Amino acid sequence: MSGFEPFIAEASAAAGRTDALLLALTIISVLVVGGISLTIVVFAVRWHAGSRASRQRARGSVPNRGRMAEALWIGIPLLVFLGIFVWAAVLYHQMRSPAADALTIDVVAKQWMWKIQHRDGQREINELHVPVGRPIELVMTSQDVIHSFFVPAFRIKQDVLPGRYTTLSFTPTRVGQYQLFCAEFCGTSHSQMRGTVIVMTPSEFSDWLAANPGEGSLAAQGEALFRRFGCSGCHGASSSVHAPKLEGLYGHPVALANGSQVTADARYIRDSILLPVSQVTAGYTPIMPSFKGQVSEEDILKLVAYIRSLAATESQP
Amino acid sequence: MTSITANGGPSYISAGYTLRSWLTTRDHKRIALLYLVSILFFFVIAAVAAAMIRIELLTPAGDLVDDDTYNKLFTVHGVVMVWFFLIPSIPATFGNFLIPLMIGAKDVAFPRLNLASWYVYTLGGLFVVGTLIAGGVDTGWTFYTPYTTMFSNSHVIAAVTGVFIVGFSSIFTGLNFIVTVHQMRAPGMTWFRLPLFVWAHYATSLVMVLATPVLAMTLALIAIERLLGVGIFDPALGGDPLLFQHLFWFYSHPAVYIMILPAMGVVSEVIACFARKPIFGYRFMVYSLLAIAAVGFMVWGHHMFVSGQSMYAGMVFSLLSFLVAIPSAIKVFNWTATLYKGSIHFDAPMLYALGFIGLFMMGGITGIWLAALAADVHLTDTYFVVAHFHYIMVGGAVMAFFAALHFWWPKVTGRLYPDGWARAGAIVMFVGFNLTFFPQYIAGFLGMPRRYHAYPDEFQVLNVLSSGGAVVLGVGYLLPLLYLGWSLRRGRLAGANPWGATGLEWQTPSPPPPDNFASPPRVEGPPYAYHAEQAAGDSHGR
Amino acid sequence: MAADSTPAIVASHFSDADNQETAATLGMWIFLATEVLFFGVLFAGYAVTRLIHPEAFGNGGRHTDVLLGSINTAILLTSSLTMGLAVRASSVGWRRSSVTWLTLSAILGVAFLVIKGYEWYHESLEGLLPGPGFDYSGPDVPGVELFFFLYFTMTGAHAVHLSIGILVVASVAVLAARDKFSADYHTPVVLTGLYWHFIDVVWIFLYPLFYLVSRS
Amino acid sequence: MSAQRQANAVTATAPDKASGSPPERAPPAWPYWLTWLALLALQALNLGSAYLPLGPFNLVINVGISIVKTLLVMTIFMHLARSSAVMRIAAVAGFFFLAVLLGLSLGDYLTRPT
Repeated sequence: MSGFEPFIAEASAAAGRTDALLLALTIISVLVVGGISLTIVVFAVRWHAGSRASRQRARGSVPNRGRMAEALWIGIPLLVFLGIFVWAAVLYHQMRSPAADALTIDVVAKQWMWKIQHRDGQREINELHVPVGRPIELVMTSQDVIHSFFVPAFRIKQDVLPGRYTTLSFTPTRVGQYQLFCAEFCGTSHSQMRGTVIVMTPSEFSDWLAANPGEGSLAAQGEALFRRFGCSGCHGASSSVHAPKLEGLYGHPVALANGSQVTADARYIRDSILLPVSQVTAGYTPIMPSFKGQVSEEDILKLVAYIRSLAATESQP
Repeated sequence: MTSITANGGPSYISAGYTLRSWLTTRDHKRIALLYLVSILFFFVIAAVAAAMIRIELLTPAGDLVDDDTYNKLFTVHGVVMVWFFLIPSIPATFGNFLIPLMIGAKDVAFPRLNLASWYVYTLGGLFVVGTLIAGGVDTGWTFYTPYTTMFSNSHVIAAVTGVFIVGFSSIFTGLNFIVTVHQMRAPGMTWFRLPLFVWAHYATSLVMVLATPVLAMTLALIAIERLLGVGIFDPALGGDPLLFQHLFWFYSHPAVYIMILPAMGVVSEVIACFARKPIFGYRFMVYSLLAIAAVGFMVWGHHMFVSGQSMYAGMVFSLLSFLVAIPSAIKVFNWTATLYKGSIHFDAPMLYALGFIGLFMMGGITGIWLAALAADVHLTDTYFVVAHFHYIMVGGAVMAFFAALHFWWPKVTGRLYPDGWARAGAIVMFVGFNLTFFPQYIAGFLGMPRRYHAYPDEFQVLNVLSSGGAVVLGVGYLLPLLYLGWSLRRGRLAGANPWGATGLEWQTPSPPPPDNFASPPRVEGPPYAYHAEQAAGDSHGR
Repeated sequence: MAADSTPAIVASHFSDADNQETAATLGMWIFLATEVLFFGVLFAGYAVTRLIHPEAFGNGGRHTDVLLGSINTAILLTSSLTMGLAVRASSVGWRRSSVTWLTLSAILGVAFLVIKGYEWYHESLEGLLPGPGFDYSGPDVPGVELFFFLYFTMTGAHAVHLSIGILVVASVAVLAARDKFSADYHTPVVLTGLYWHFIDVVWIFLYPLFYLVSRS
Repeated sequence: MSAQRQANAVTATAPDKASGSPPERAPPAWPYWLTWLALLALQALNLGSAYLPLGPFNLVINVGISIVKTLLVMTIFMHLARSSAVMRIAAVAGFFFLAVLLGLSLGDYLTRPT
């Protein structure tokens, strides 16, 4: 359904589904507000003071009529509400379930700009280039305060938090340029924290990628950082230090010293770099120093990309 | 103003004219007037801020004031409107004035606490005025961390101190009302003979007493975190910013019910009186008030659907939010049913009350949109939300405040205002309100984020419409000031019961004597003993 | 009850003394309900922060003084007993007994504060006071700092309440000594008692949450 | 209130009653002493159990004991056992809504993907 297309572009897979819900809500609202208003007007005209309309109760009226009326107008809204709830919750669940083959793009928000890093190392500010028809998953974090990534044409929004990764999944369905807003108040120039999402055909997109090479792929940049920060001294293949191996780590469960288990995802790796002693792997001593304050959010995402690339190479047993 | 009541004794007004007699009074009616004057002062401050916001938004560029000033303007507008006008608006004034009268008591249970509440309110207000003079605060009324604690360069601590302090005034008021309703009812005034206005305030008081301390402590933690650089909300310190949002909304969502429940009470009184009929489904109205107050505590997470909260928590909060809408719907249906076969008069209070129903309905039903998860993802933090809560808080609570002001003005002052002017005021306010805020629904639907100092060009038409409507709305607010002010000296004497209303407050002279009743009243039957059948033939029923 | 030497002081807007006493007691209970939520924020903060930093809370918990904490708990529980006996004594108009128990309660409260102050002093010397001077080495320093932030905030808020309580108890004791109360009118003693017991209840939860974490 | 006082059986001698009103009957003191002993015993249990390696159950026991102690203080010392229903509701209300706050906000943290 595309009930609102003339007014607001409908450029993602979720947009059409959300619009169907919004259209249903519009229709219900018009009916309810219109119906009750009309009833009030009719009553007001018919039974205004001094009118001759009868005020007598109908003869033989049903006892407990009042209670039946109440039951009716508790029951009907309840059913309608539950229907809307389920519908909206299913869509919400859909929005939050990323496709397995999604193209991952990193977003770092700061006062007051959006910094984007593509897997192959392309970087952009306040612009996001994506190919049409391909599921996208944004991995987002903030360098300072809370921001919110909002693309009205896609009907999606997600707050971007400092100290944490949030993700946003969408599939653009229409080529074009769409506005990107920061929707969570973030300080002085909040209203200038805008950008553009540029949806391109796949061939245009690969042309764009080729024309804007970064400094190597994100994983390659991460590998360079891995050496520069001295991580390889302990975690490298030839190291004599007893440190957890990172090959085949990403996406797999890790047993911790306190007996619990976590999945090695971006958040885990980020925490391990900044607060290494908070989640010590079982069988290792907490000797790793914290890199807090030395490594930027963008660099952490590069390191994550590198460790992730290690998973692909040697995860097969 | 009338200085002598019908039976020759002094009224509560003429009981003393010195400033001292006002500032040390323990009479709930005088404290109500102290509050009335104070909240109107803050209403003006917040309204001026709103006017400047609307002027700024006439053009897409940020050209009237700079961005920091704009951010301070909407923060002041929010902070002052929410805590210094809307929260105390009906309870501290009309609730204070009327609850003892309606239940046949001489005063509230703790008169000194009542006066203390006003002083505490004033002290909190001084902090906020001080914040303004010092240069303002730019965090938004929601004080989200870590912006508020670590990044804002404005006077956060003074502002949160003011809000912290004012919280205690509402705790005092709520505590007083609960005990008053429990202990001070006149003989024969059983629980199910209480007017819905009293029930509404009872439910409101529960929320005031149980939610406000959470806000107070949360703001104290904000102040400590900002002052000392340690705290549980900043991720850089190992804390979690969503914890702040949970705690903040645990208060601030129920706070909306602090505003709207008393409004529902007012409208129930007015509708019954001017339809000349008992309220339809009285007990359901009572239960729905209590249900709103209780379930209202469990829905706060619907402010956080895109905040990074867990998806499952989002679903639970969404479901509960749909459930809390049911009792509100019941109330709208019951007010409508009350009109059926009534003998309906269209005096000014009734016009305000009918306006309330219309606007509250719009605000309520768009609340359903925002409770629906996927729809909220698109609409939250846009002007759709701004329009939604203004329909509830201004369209609902402020319309009801004016309904109350017009309905009980004769009781409070002893004078009648010119009804024609008052009806015109109600209509101007209703039209102006819709002109101002309906375009904001559309702007939000099309994606305009809130708290934007400058905005993309395509939203200009809607913003100009909204600003134009604000002028009409402003006129709507000024009119009552004029004719009500005029009536204080020139208005006709009202007599004890100008509307032919039931309820104990109408059985004592206007304005009431200091002790409220010459002899203790006895209640013999249920409230709202109106008879439309008999009133019908008589076009004025008075 | 009308024929008593010290008639109840009934404000004109109450129907009788019983009504007034019930109103005051109900008011106190409602006030205590607000206090529950006031402290509740800190407990919620504790719960969430502990969920995020479970290890750090264990490590922090081993740095509090379990001996002094336990002694203090016993003191406060005992002060609840003395306060209960004071209320009982005043409810039947035993002036001297009531004054004695009230005084004892206040003294126990002061003893608690003295011990608590000694603990705080030592913890601050050890560098456990959160802020710029926080000096702790070990895993998850921020988590441990948050543990001590909550420790100082919550025990501090408790101590503020207790200090107010001591002042109130002392004033009520003075009033009782001046024979202001009788079997018919002793509402202030009852209300003071309720407040005092509430302070005890808060501590009953603070004790295990700060002194008994990861002792095993 | 006064009727309940009269109903208690122990007679007080009221030696220090200054004025000439008749001696009052005091409610028995032993419940207070007994409660105190129970509270101290529970505290000892609390302390002792903390040194047993029970994992997460240490916390459960700690909080459980605290709840029992609170109930004792509220019913005996704070007289909820002989108070009206309104007082009991007021006493429970604060804890109920605190449970709502804790339950629903912890619900968020516990259901977040790890």
